[in-house]
Amino acid sequence: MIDKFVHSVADALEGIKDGATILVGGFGAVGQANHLIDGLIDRGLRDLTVVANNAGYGQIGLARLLQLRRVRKIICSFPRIAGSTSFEDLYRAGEIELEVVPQGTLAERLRAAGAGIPAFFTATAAGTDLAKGKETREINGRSYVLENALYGDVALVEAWRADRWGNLVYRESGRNFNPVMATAAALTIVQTQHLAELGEIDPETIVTPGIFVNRVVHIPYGDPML
Amino acid sequence: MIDKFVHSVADALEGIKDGATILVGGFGAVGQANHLIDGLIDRGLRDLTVVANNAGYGQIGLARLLQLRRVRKIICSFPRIAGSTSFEDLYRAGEIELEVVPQGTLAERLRAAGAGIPAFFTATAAGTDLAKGKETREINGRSYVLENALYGDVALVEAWRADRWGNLVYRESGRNFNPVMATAAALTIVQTQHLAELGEIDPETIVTPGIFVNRVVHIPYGDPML
Amino acid sequence: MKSENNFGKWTPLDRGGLARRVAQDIPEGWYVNLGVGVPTQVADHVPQGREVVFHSENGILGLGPAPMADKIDRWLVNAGKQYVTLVRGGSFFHHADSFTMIRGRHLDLCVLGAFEVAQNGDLANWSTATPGAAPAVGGAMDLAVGAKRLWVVMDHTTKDGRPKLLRKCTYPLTAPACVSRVYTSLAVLDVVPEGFRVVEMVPGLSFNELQARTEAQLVQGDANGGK
Amino acid sequence: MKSENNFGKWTPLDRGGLARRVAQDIPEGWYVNLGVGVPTQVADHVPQGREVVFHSENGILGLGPAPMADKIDRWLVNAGKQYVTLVRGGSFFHHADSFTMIRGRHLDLCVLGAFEVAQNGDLANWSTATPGAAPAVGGAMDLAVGAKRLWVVMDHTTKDGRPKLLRKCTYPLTAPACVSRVYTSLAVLDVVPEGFRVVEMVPGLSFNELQARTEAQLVQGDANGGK
Repeated sequence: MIDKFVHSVADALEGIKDGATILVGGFGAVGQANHLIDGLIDRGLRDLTVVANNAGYGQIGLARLLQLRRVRKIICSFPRIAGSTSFEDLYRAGEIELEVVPQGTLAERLRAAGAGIPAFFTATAAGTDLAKGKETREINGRSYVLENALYGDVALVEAWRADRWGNLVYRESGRNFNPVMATAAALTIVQTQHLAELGEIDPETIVTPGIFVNRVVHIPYGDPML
Repeated sequence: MIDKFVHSVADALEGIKDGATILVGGFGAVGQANHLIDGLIDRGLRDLTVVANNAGYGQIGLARLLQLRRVRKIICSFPRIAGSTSFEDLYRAGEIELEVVPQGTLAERLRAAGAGIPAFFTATAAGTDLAKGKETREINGRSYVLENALYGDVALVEAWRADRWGNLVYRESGRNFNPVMATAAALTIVQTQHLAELGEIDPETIVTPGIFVNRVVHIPYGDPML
Repeated sequence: MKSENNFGKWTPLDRGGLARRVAQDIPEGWYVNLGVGVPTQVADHVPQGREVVFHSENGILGLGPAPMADKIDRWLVNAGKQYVTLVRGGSFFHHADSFTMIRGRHLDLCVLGAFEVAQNGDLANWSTATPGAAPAVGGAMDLAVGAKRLWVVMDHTTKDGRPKLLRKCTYPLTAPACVSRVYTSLAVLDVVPEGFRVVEMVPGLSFNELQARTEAQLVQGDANGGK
Repeated sequence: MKSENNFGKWTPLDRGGLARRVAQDIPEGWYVNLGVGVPTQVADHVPQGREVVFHSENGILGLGPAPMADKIDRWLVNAGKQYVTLVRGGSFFHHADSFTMIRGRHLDLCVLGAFEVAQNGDLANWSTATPGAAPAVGGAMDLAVGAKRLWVVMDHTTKDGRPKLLRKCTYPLTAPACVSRVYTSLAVLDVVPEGFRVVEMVPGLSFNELQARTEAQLVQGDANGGK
């Protein structure tokens, strides 16, 4: 019997190593798997590369992971942290590397990794500082930048409901980067608010089919509090 | 009030011109907008380029459009027609141009058109006859082919349920190319089996948001019969 | 607030007035993405009964107004991380699909704020290149190249009176030649080959007064005195 | 059917036997795409209670067995356009997402038929390059490059006795160096640097007899007599 449920956050994170590239879903405080991020801290992991839209909020989750200096490099579109100066302090001190990627290019690079597309052209960032050093090409009279797929060793995903095959649905704007990141990592780990029996989620409405999911842990934490 | 419903197939197809590139959803006989294809015939359109996975089935829809010599070129992954020799006859007589595209590359080229990606690399077809004349590149030791976005002037989509904003859901394997093609054309026309009031389709389950849809016509024809 | 000058009296539009002015020009049926700040307020000023569909980068079509404090849904935020609502007909989707809508030219309009706009349509709205500050771009570059039309909403000059409509941007670009129209506190201007064409000015303001507050080349438009 | 030869008697596997043999080797939990023909039959031979998830190019995970004639759902066909069922836990998605699963290396296994397989793993299964016939590739090229493992199932030779395991394919390639294992009516063979390593042969068949029916270089494997 396929059963991707594990009993604890520690079990869910088993095998992740220092230096790993971790994809972290969420947009603002919504749909971010904070319990799994806390688990990375508890596991003592260091030297991580984190891919996320933002660099965390408040003093929890991703912001705390940064404060504890577990992150070598962050790849994100908007690193500012509301109610915390941890990222800015580290950045000014030269203690964290930052790769700023336009939000849509970030989403598409992750999607490309999941879809087996090693590189693609986009007009986003063409003619700007963020295209410096990148290959560009004129196609039908418009300028495009070549962007590479962005692969994760691990994806940390938050779902609203999951079954034992790892089929997932999300809640409202909690969906955001989660389904894309789920496809882009070698090991996809999910924290879910709710459990479903196999077959209980309508097959027409499954957003992330279980093929993209390796482990699921049940964390019924309630609503995002920020 | 936004209302994308039109009253007839003729209204739905208004403005389409000879020589247009028409994206036709469906896989086998399932999820193909045959009433809209018949409408193309009734409209007298000629010299069309058709993009579809197959070249039609039986003597109806796409197969009939071909038989009537309305199609100059077909772009598809698998042109064979069950129960009809119309495509093969035309092909052997040199009366139709064929571009064979691997099924996944076809889907991705359409998706790229919808997503504003003019070109992408894929391993599919690398080192085969279908890559002849195409740019190739080695990336991380593997060989890839550069493929271009495939745009439609018109997409003909079959949905299971639609509301007046053009939000769509599909039925089972009737989904196939339809949502991808809906994003890839300048004019997306839908035939739907069922109507929904605005707000009736759960916002978490909408597969094609109305932004991709221009016109919807209600054709409650029942089940695919082939 | 009335501003005085050598020639007469005129009132610049305040933030609400600017948002209202932009909202007037959005026709029914458009799909629109609104940037943070004044652009976000545009949604509140669309005339009742006119259906305009608002998009948010984080996977929402059909954004509705902010909820009452006791009706907040913590799972529903816009791209500015403010709580919002969903209208009937709205939908949720993931980030790659959301930027398919943006990059794939499916949005009829994007309205953004700006530091500077150049007369060829260049936009600078993401970075002031402050040394030591971490850059942060969000979805601005994708929106700038992707929407069918890009309108900018901003004050006509900086707080200390420097022009923001320039011959050439001084800050790092968000995208080259992407802006089609600018709504400032003083005027509505279209980007045309000769410079900014003045479509409309606040009452009492003259073309010369506007040009005096603008580094870029202005050209008189039909709607405001003709050429 | 017993076949005679100069050295003894042995029975090649028939189509059902071949499908059954492949099914044995698919462990629980794998995501598997099955090509048309004998590969499709593999699903019917997975041992009861072993959960294997079958994928179809046209947007289905969790393909179940063919329905009874009176239970046919005309909206549910597989990539071969045959009516199928959906198991509990199955899901539907569109073609681009379906090929994300394929191209993105999410499938553990793809099982395809073939005209020819070369000893370096080259696969030819989509075209016999017949003059005048329209080419048709379907999803074969995507599956060949995308799945984590590609197994081929086929007769060991053509109907008129010509070998299908070759030093070099003669038909147009589906993909170079993509096959990892071949199940033929006579043997199971792995693609290794030296050629095809014989993992298993039908009872009564000798290595030399197998080599006599094979153009490619065979090497003896541990599982069948050792090196």
